[in-house]
Amino acid sequence: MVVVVSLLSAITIFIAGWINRKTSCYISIATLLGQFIASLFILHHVMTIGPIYYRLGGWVPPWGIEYVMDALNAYVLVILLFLGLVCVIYSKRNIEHELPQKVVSFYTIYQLLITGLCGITVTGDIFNMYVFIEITSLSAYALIASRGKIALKASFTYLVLGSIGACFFLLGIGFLYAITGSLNIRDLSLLLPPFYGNKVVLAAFVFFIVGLSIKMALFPLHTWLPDAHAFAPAEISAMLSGIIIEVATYAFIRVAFSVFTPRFLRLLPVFDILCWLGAAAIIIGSILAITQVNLKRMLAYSSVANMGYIVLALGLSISARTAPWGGLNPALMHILNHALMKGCLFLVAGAFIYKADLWYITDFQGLGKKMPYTCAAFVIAAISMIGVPPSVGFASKLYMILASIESGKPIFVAVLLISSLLNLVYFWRIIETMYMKRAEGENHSHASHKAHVQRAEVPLGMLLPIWVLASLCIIMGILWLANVPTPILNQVNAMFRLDMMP
Amino acid sequence: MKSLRAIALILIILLCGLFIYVAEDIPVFGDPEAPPIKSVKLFTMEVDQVVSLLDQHIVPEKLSRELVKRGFPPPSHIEKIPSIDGEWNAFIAKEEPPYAKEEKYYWIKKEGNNVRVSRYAFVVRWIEKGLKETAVPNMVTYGLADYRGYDTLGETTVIFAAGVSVILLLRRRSRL
Amino acid sequence: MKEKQKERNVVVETVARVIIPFIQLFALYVIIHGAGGPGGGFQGGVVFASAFILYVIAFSLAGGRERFPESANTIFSSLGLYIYAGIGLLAIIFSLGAAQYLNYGFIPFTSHFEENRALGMDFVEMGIGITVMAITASIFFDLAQKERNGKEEEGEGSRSWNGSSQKSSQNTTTGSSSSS
Amino acid sequence: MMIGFYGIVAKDNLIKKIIGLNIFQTAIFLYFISLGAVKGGTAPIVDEEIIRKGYVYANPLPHVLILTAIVVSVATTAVALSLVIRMYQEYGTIEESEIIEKSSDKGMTWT
Amino acid sequence: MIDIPEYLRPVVALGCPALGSIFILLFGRRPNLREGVTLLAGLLQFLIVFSMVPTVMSGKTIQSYLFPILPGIHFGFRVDAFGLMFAITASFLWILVSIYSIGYMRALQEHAQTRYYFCFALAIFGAVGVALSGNLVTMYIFYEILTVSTYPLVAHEQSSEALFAGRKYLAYLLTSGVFLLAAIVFTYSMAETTDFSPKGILSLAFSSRSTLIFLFVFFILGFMKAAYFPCHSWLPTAMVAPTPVSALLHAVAVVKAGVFGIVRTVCYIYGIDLMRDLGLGIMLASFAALTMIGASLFAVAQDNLKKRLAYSTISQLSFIIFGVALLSPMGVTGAMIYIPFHGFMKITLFLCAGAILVASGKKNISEMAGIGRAMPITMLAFTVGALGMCGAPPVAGFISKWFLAIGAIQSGQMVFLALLLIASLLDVVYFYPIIRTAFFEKMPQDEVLKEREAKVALFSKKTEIIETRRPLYYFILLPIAITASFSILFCLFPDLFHIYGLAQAAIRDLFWRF
Repeated sequence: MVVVVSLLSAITIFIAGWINRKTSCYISIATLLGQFIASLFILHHVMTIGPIYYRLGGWVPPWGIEYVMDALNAYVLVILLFLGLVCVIYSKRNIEHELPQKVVSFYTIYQLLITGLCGITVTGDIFNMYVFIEITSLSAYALIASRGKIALKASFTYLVLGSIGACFFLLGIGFLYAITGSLNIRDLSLLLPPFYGNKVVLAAFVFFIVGLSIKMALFPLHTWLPDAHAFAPAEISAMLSGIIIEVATYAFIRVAFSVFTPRFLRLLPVFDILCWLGAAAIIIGSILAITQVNLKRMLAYSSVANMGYIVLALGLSISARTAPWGGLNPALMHILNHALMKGCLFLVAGAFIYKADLWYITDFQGLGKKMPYTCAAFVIAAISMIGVPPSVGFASKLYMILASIESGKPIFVAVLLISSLLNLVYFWRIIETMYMKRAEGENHSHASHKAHVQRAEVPLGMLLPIWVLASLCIIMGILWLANVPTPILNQVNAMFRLDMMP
Repeated sequence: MKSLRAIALILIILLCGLFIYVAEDIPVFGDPEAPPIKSVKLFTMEVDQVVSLLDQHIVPEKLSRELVKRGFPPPSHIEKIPSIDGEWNAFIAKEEPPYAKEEKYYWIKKEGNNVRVSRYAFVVRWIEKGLKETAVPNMVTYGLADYRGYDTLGETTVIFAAGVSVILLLRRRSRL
Repeated sequence: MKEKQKERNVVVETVARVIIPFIQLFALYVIIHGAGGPGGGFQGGVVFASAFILYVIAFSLAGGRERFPESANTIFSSLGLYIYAGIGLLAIIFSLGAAQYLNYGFIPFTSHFEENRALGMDFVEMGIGITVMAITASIFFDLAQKERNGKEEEGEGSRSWNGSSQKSSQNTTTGSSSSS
Repeated sequence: MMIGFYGIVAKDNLIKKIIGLNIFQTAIFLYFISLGAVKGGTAPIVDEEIIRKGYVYANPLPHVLILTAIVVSVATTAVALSLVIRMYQEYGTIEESEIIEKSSDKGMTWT
Repeated sequence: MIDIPEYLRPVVALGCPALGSIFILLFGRRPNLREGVTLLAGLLQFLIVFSMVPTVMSGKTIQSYLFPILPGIHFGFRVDAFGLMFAITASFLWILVSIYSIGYMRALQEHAQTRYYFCFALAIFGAVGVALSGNLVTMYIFYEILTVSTYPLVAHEQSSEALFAGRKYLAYLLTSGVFLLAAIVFTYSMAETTDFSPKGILSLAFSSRSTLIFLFVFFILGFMKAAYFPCHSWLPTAMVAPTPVSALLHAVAVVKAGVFGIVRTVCYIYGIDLMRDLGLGIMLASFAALTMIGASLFAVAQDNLKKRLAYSTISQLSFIIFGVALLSPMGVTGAMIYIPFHGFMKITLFLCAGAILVASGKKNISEMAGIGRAMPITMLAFTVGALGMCGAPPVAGFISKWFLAIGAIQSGQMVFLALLLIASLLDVVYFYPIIRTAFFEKMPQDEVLKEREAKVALFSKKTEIIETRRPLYYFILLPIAITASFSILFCLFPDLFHIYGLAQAAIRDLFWRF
């Protein structure tokens, strides 16, 4: 049942690979749909019955590899497949427009990407996780570079940094293996406790942290991110920012909380450092975003800032323990929220490029009339980035603030609030340009409604995903406030013994 | 460039320092007792009546309690390792058709006046039973393709991905 | 064909013509023998691909292309993965879902469970071999093609071959006929 | 390993960066293999009289892992090389700094 | 509609503008339908809100909690007398303002009217939500909705000036929103709840005096919508908006929401006693007094009519804050009833200003010589409003100021009484010139000529009385007349719409021991 998920995609790749170009897109859409539904089932199963263990090749761990599906996996898996589905629907038109003669290989690699992500998510074996991280990164490099020109440079930077990160990860695995002689995550978490304080284990932890921080573009190591985000095709930017770094974050959580238990983390000041890094990422990311003139670059920096949010929430997660906002809740919430918001924003940016090849913020004058629906979606997403209720951004902001108050670090409250103001600055600039500013030609009298502006809206195939995401930004926000999905998160926390006192 | 060089050097020095720091805890090169090859130590418990129970191949209550407390499966029965005194193998029950219903899992050794309980590295099973279980003499092969078959699938996928990426990047006017 | 015609190196061509079939045979041997002794899918695949590379170096890229056309390349590369994943699925199918993915033991090649495993592994190795071979070859071809468009490029070992000469690529059918 | 790392960070030439990367990875592979080594161990291929002679086998697991890892690194290298080739076509150089300045004066003000 | 179960009524009441806004979007292409929807929604909302009066009058509160947000915090509504008062005012004035804006927008042929009506409905949604919400978090949500939805209204003109105004508006208000959020969160972490209760939820038990005072400052900063000194400057800048918007902003929705929030904080979060203990009342009162005087002085200096009205609003608002800060039953009563009264009077004034702008295209007071003869009804209404502002009988302002004065006496600080009187005097000072110019000044010759040209330009038919020339103008005159007459009626029968009764009920809750 679990294997269905990552296997389906693995099979589809090849079909998509050498059936002729038209069908490939539909095949991948169909697969992703299937996977998405399957993942929903998994989530339900996990929530109702309990975690799933699947032994590949029928070998009992630790002798063989196994899948472990608990609440955390299932949750991330659902997000991942959902955004993947949305993006692939979107890419139908966009890819035919951007790289016409590469369609099939594009979808092939796209499916490979999804496979890798699913693999990272479901696997219960740390080396297997490494392999899948590599699959993901490889396909990501290729996809980023697929637009040629400066994207190549960006992709190369990403490749070098990413490989270093992966190497560190591998080294960490090596250290752990040298100490425990095991690779299975659950097994490691059982075997490690006697070795806490062992230097090799500490070093391994450091290597894991650094390697994954590169992958998830944590602040001082974020240098690859802006270019890569800015020059990839739109849906790839959305995937990158919405999913790939999020899944890296998932791996981070998995390593930090499953391999090394919170007990170990409490021995080290690591998570306080994480808090500060996160805060720095938030502030600096936002400020850099304000300085950008290129929309996608700005969004990229803002996702640096958002990774800062997530990391900050992670850092708070072991100290805040009260029911709805304690533990990992804010981090996991923001993983989903950021996926929704940033996915929507990047898709919209892609729509602008698709329609009018607009890159600069200054070119957007009067877009609000030309592409009303797209811009409306943009406004919704931007508002929820700023964190105006009742949007997703508000929910996570509120929870993080509560968490940081409870863990007795009110300085981060200030950071969060300031950052929301910075978001306001750099998003409102755009909205204003889109709606309020007049294009140069028309004069200030009420010309704009007399001079009938012709609509130049993007095709439905691209509009639909954008709107699905945009509306989810609000709906999920209300759901979060209504505490609908929190049982999942609470189960995660219970799993990691970050148990809460309600 | 200069600045980059400087940064690189600093990083390298840091890494070197880390390795030197680590070096003393890494198992010795080629040590046949090292965790990856032989077994990883779990805990020690003092010899009271444990040894006698072990000698009678009875699972001591204390032992299984300790194990369960640490989240490990309790042993199903104990065997004395022939020809060595003061060493026992503890077996655990497992459901893994069609193989043996139980698996050699713990390695109990008497050291002075306390007993060292440790978990066999899983390679041990590969080495000892691999041929019987897979009828393939080459350990690396059956390790690669059977015990960790999924890794291998993943890696095949990796190289496939590389190929397609190269096609995507370099090939013009192709069917793909 | 802009670049200068290098004179054909007789030694290289003859040696290549002789050696290529053996390389390929050896590659097959490595793949099959992977179960018994040192060897396996990857090694075999790479060796096999090296046969093509040698061919291209010795003769011409165009010749190599028509020895191993793109379509075949694609099909092979996916075929290998198909075999692998398919074997994995077969396990589930034959055991009616009782067994897990990649549990070769349940595929009734023979009566013995372990034998099944061994065979399954061999097939898998073969799949790996095919994929690796095809992919390596195609990567090489692509990298090489770019270079033939007049770009010199460091770091890539295969810089020294001459432009395509029809005659050589015609009378080398004996060369790699045994490969197919 | 240090050399490789230095290469990655400090070198200007992209190909040299790639070489540095490979060195880096290879160092890690070596480390893994060294984990697998056993004093007086033989190649991990089951054979009766080896057992009778009382030899021990080298640890096969790191070999398995490293086979995988090697393939991964090969794949990475391939992609990196193809990237470099494309960049060479675009800019006619593979020196990073030159690429950067060319891309900036190539009218891509939006970078 | 009457048989809606009570606990659902707030939801339905909020549903009206929400649905209305959606329909407005849908019917964007067909103006009549669009505006019909607006009116209909307004009417429904008013009726529903009004239907809640009897229950509340009988002293109990309608509570409807939808779902929990955090432990101890539900997303829900709690309709008590005070909130209901504000809700009635808002929903009733919404109807009038939308009637008015039909005339106004069409007369000036404004652009993007759909967006206008849409945002208008949303703003009302926010305002009524603020009025009915049962705890700080819910209130905060609606508060932010209000802020964001009014931005397009302020920047409606889309001139660079309007954009600047909008930016300023947004900057001020969202910053304050941040403070508010911080304050709310701290309150929650102290008191474990944020539900409004007549006795207040905070107490010295939770933390030290200094903390509470600090928190109070945060709250006050958070309700920057109330436009007190020195955070007032967004308000006059926002005057570039079309007149109905300024009317909405200054009379009904935004500033009132701010003041409302302050009252809520003072009475329902801190509670009268705590305020007394902390001595915050004096602080707030002096603060408000400063604003009253200062704003009036500013107002005298303004020549642009709307700007002057804006400053007058600032000073009047701080009358309300002042009244609450007195912490005496009468003072609070005065403050509470001043919210609707000031709403009606100020909206009259703004609508008049708008009417003048529409009819004669004049913005500055100095140009308005003799306008009173040109537009008698409008200027009459204006006079009524102005009198009300100055607190002269028989207009509603009188009552509230009366109560305020008594409250000041009750609280026993004669200084405040003096301040109050000075402020009212200043009101006279800055309103009198307008009226004098309008009625008793001969319009100079060239002025007449320009007037003619204007008329010719406007209606191609020169006449004396320009305000009834076009049927469209009746849309404008009607609301003006209504509001003016109401602001007189309120003085004669304060219990109209049960306003006074509601205030009494609220007071009974607050000062239950009296």
